Amino acid sequence: MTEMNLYLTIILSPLLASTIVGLFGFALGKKISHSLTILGVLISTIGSYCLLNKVLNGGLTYDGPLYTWLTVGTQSYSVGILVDSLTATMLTIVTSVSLMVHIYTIGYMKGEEGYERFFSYISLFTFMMIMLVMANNFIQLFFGWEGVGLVSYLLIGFYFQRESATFANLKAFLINRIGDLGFLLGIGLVLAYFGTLNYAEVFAKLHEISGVTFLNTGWNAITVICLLLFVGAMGKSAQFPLHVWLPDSMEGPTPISALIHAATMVTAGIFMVARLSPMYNMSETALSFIAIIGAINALFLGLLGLIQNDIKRVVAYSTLSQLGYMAVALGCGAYSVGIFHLMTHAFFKALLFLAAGSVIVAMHHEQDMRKMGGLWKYMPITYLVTIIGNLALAGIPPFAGFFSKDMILDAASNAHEHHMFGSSFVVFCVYAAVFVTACYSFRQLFMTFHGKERFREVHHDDHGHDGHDAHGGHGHSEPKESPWVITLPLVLLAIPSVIIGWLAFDKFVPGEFFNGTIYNAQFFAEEIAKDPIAPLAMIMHSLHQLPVYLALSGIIVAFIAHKSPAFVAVVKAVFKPVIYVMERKYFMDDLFINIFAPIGRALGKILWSIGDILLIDGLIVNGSARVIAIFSKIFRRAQTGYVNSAATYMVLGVLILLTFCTGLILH
Amino acid sequence: MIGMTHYLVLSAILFALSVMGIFLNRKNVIVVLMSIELMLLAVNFNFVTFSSFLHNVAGQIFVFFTLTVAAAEAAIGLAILIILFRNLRSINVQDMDQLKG
Amino acid sequence: MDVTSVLFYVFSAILLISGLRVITAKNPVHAALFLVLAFVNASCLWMMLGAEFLSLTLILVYVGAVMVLFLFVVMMLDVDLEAIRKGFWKNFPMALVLGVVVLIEMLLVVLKNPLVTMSANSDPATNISNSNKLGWVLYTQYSYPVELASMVLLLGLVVAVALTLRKSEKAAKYQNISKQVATDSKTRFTMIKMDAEVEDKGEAQ
Amino acid sequence: MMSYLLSLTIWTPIVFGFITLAFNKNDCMARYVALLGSIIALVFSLIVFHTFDPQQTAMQFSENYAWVPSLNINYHLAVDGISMPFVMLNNFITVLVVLAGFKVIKQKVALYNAMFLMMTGFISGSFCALDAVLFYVFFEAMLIPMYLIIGVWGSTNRVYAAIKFFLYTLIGSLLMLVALIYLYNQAKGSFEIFDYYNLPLTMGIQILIFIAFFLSFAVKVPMWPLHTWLPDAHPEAPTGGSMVLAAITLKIGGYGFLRFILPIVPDASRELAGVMVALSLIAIVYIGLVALVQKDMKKLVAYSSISHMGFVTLGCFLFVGANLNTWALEGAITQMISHGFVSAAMFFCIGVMYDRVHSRNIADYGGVVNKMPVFAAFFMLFSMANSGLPGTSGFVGEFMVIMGATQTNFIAAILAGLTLILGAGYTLWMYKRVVFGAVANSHVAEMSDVSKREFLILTLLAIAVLVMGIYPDLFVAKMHASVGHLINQVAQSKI
Repeated sequence: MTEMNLYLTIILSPLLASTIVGLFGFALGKKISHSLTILGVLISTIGSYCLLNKVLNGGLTYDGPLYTWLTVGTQSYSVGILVDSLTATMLTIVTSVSLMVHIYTIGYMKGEEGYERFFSYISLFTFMMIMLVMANNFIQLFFGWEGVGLVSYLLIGFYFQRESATFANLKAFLINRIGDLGFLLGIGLVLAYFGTLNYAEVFAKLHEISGVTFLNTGWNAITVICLLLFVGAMGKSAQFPLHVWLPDSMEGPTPISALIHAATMVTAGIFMVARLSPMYNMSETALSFIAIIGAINALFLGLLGLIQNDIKRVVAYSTLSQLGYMAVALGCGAYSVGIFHLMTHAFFKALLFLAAGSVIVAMHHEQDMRKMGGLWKYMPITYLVTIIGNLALAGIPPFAGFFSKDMILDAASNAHEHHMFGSSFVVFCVYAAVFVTACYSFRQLFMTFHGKERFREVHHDDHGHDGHDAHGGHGHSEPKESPWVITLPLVLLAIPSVIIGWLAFDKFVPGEFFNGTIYNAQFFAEEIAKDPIAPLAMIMHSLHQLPVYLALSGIIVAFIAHKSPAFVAVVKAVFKPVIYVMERKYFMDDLFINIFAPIGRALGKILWSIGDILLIDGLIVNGSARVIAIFSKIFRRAQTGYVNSAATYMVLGVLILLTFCTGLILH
Repeated sequence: MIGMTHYLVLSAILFALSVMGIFLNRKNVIVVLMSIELMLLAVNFNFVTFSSFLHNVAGQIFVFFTLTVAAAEAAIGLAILIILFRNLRSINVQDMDQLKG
Repeated sequence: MDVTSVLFYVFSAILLISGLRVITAKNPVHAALFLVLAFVNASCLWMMLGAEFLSLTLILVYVGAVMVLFLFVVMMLDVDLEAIRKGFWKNFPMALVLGVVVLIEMLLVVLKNPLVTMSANSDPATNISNSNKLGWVLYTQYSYPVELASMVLLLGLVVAVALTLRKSEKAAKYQNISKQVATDSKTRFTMIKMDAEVEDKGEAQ
Repeated sequence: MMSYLLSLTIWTPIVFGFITLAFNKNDCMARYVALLGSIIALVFSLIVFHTFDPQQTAMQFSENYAWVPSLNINYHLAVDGISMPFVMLNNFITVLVVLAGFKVIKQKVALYNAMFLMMTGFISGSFCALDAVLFYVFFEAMLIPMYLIIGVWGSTNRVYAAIKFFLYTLIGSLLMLVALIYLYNQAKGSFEIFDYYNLPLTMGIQILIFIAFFLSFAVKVPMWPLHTWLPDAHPEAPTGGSMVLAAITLKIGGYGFLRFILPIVPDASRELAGVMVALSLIAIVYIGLVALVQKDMKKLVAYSSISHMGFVTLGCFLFVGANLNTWALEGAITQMISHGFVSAAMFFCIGVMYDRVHSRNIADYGGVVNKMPVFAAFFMLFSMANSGLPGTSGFVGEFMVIMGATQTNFIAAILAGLTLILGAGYTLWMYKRVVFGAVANSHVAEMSDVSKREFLILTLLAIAVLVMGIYPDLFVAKMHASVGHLINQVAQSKI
């Protein structure tokens, strides 16, 4: 069983490294700690590539149990491994990005407290993500799902002394939990209707269940299951309205923003829907719902990226928007395209985050773009990779993002042709979002790397913004290009950001690679089969299509805004109310923080003080005690304490008894 | 001829007397104790009477045990009385109200 | 009216009169003595009923032991007689009513009970003495209860001693036997050297 | 020896308790003797766990001797897959409790340890007893040590708490005695619990018996609205007392539902299942919300215990037609075991902090992680287990019950699922306020990280929590046969 060994190596080496470093990191020291974890992930990465190779060339698939996790009644539920093309793809993405981030972290976290802890966490994260990806059943999926959530929680709160960080991680965890509630109920319904939690067994039974209605509601059971599962995905993949945690999660160190909150964890929801594509195909309602939610994400949350000044938050909102694109792809039945975009996005978004991190390091942990500018001459490599990343993000051919995004637009139009519910809205949103994406990404580029060198201005009031007072004294030194441990991963990520779209297009879009794994919706598969398209032809074709020009105009608008503040002022004046709403993030934060949370606390207080203390304890428990006390106060008067009154009562008792006897005898 | 009734009436009168004794001497513990002894005597009288007239020896056995208990009771009761007097300098029942509720 | 009847009425009259005196006597000592008299008469009546063993026991235990105990206690305690007699006449009506009610009810029971009207028939085995009969039953059928009764008596003894013993108080005088036994000549006789006393004439008077 | 194994498990700690009492002048010896006794008892219970045959539906390790022949009361002990895990859990926790009191308890050391050892014996006894009177005796006997533990070693308001605890539980159990005597007469003079299983009873009688048993066990669990003694008892009890109270004594309530109520009055259980489910859901949601606003850490964890025990009662009463749901029922038992580990761990963590700062108020803490990083890591693990993270034991039971609920009653599943949010909310919010942040005050600044002894206890608990999360089948596999038997039993109507 050499394959089994391979799987286990991939899974366990990050876990082992993480456990050793987590338990003994303080004794091992920084060097050994980071070497160990990098080694663990490197082994895992190499294993993933081997696996990908075998899947690509040998058509390897595997679906089997590892050990019995639980038996209930007569059925057993095992922890198992599922290997197919989707697993291999995801594994490759996860381990490669993770490896890059590991290396990058050496430079980024240099000299920070909790260095070993950080490495232990990200290795643990890699393990959890691998578990999630390789799961062959819902329980294990949920294990990985919550596991990555845990590590995300730990890492967002990495700077635990900062109030904002601990607030953000709690918020992230709780909002994810809302999603998980749906997810868990979805799993429950799967179990209830299918009697199993194994993917393969569930898929095999799909047709039996397809006509079943849910309870007495008249809804289709599969629709309900799909929607509930997608609620979980909404939490994890930050879909509207459960997206509010993602921008705040930028409180964590940048490497994890790249790894967790851009490339891998947030795409778990997308992965899950793609994994369950046979089930989702059976419910058009669920697909429409996914597409609409995705469209809202793509456009409206992308818009928020336009008004952010924090360099990481711009990227965070762009992540939200891109996740929306992926959801749209799923909703339009083009699961393989969704995964395609997931992959290209993983590379270029990790690149953008890490580049932003590189800038942040150079600026001594300053994240406000208004205090940057003109950095291109100091940080040429970072500058270059940022341009690449942004071009890919904006969808300019022939960068990676172009292919995936263009296919999503096609899929949306295709769905519109097939009269999917809400598809006109979806199409409008995804096209508009192309413009918006280009606009905010290049706004970020211009603000950071071009224009006046604003970092030379003194900002005494902002010292210790990060809790990194140690760096405060270097405010005026020249920004330098980052060390090789930072730039190497940047360059390594820039390469796939350019070429991966081209390379993988054939595999992903017609979807043969995913045969037997992902089942694109009928209408999309037919459309693709009707006229297969090659990458080069696609670029040519795109030159007389709308999206590229939308993107270009977005870049131009960003350039104009950069050059002429007057233009910005006019726009701001015209759209004042809109911008206010956007600054409040569509009031979604207020909804959770100022409405839901206080209602919960108020309810708790009321139930506690009125229900528990007043009614149950005061009225019933101590109330009955008090009633007894009142009665005893009355009865104690009879208790004079004198022997003779006792004797009197006794004699009276004797008299009564005697009378009774007399009566009995006289009768 | 003296029958069973005579004895029973006698013991009834004795019992009534001792009940009266308890109420008359509300303050004197010693006399109260003596009244109780008298009461026991009345009860024993009944036992002996029945035993003798019904030819059942069990009644006399019972008296035997009653006497035993009464003796022990008298000893302990008087001991308590002595301690009480030592502490209160009185045998007035009215002074013993520690158990007042 | 035969001799037994006469004896019965005499004894019972004395019994009732002495009983009455017990509850009405001003002096507790008198009350105790009347109680003795009552017990003696009761014992005589029991003898008439053929319960010789119990009647003698009554004299031995009550007159000999319990009543002596009562007398001891009464005489030992320094009782204020006047204070104790207070409220005697105040309680009298209530006591009378109670006593009469009790009496009437009891008499009703006694006189109306068919069992009670049964006349005494002669004992089929008269040649066995009362003590003999009691002894047989006590030490065969009732041997465990007899053991228990002895324990009760022992308990009464121990408790009475334990309650009244005052070892800790300074005023109490008691012997320490082991200390007395363990003496020898040295502890009994100690030589003490003293300065000769000189009379101080100036301070005499 | 094998045939006396249960007696050994029960009586070893009790005997050692008396031996410990003899060392009331020598605190050090008293501690070690108590530790030895608890470890021996644990070894016996581990032997039981190991040699237990999971395939058998019959009771195992049976011992049956006449105790009071005139009333037909027997000393009858045996375990099945439902009770056996609790015996082990009980002895495991006691070892930790004795260790936990090693340095902390300085007054009346011998008495303290003796009380815990005796309580362990009594609790094991009530899990093993198959004679109703024997059960009742053990069931009541364990109140006494706990009453003393709260009343003697508790904090300021201990007397109120101890009396409240005692009266609450006593009043409940008296009604159970009435029910038992009724059953004794019905069963023609038998106190054998299994004789009651086949006793035909009318619905009216069943409901009365149900109520009598319910009051007794629901107070123990505790179910809403009979829960208010718990949030008073926990904060006043010493750390060890809280650990035992939450980890084990509450489980007797749940065990009672399984051993008495469901099989003896199945028809009434079916009839009243709706009420029970409603009460359980109230416990989960209402108490979850109440826990959110607690200012006292121990109160918070006490409320969270009530909320978690709501899953147990929920799992016990999810019927499909006449049948109980296997997922839910096994989930309920698993949840009890898991909660035993997790709540003990949570209370121990709070105890560790209390020993250093002498406050239970959340507001008196902040930034503990700066001073106690190792402790913070453990506390994080247990907090996560308390909020039901997969991979920890806390997840398994809740997951199984929710799975069972979705199969039977979807609304119940949604409400029960709210605990995902509420549980995480109150636990992690407390964690955030206590552990995260900058060092809040001078007391926190003086805190030192865990000692070796505390580290050992935390490690043992962490292993238990993780093993049960990663490989729950170790425990669950032992109960299938018994649970299946119980379900068949309950499925038969007795009217």
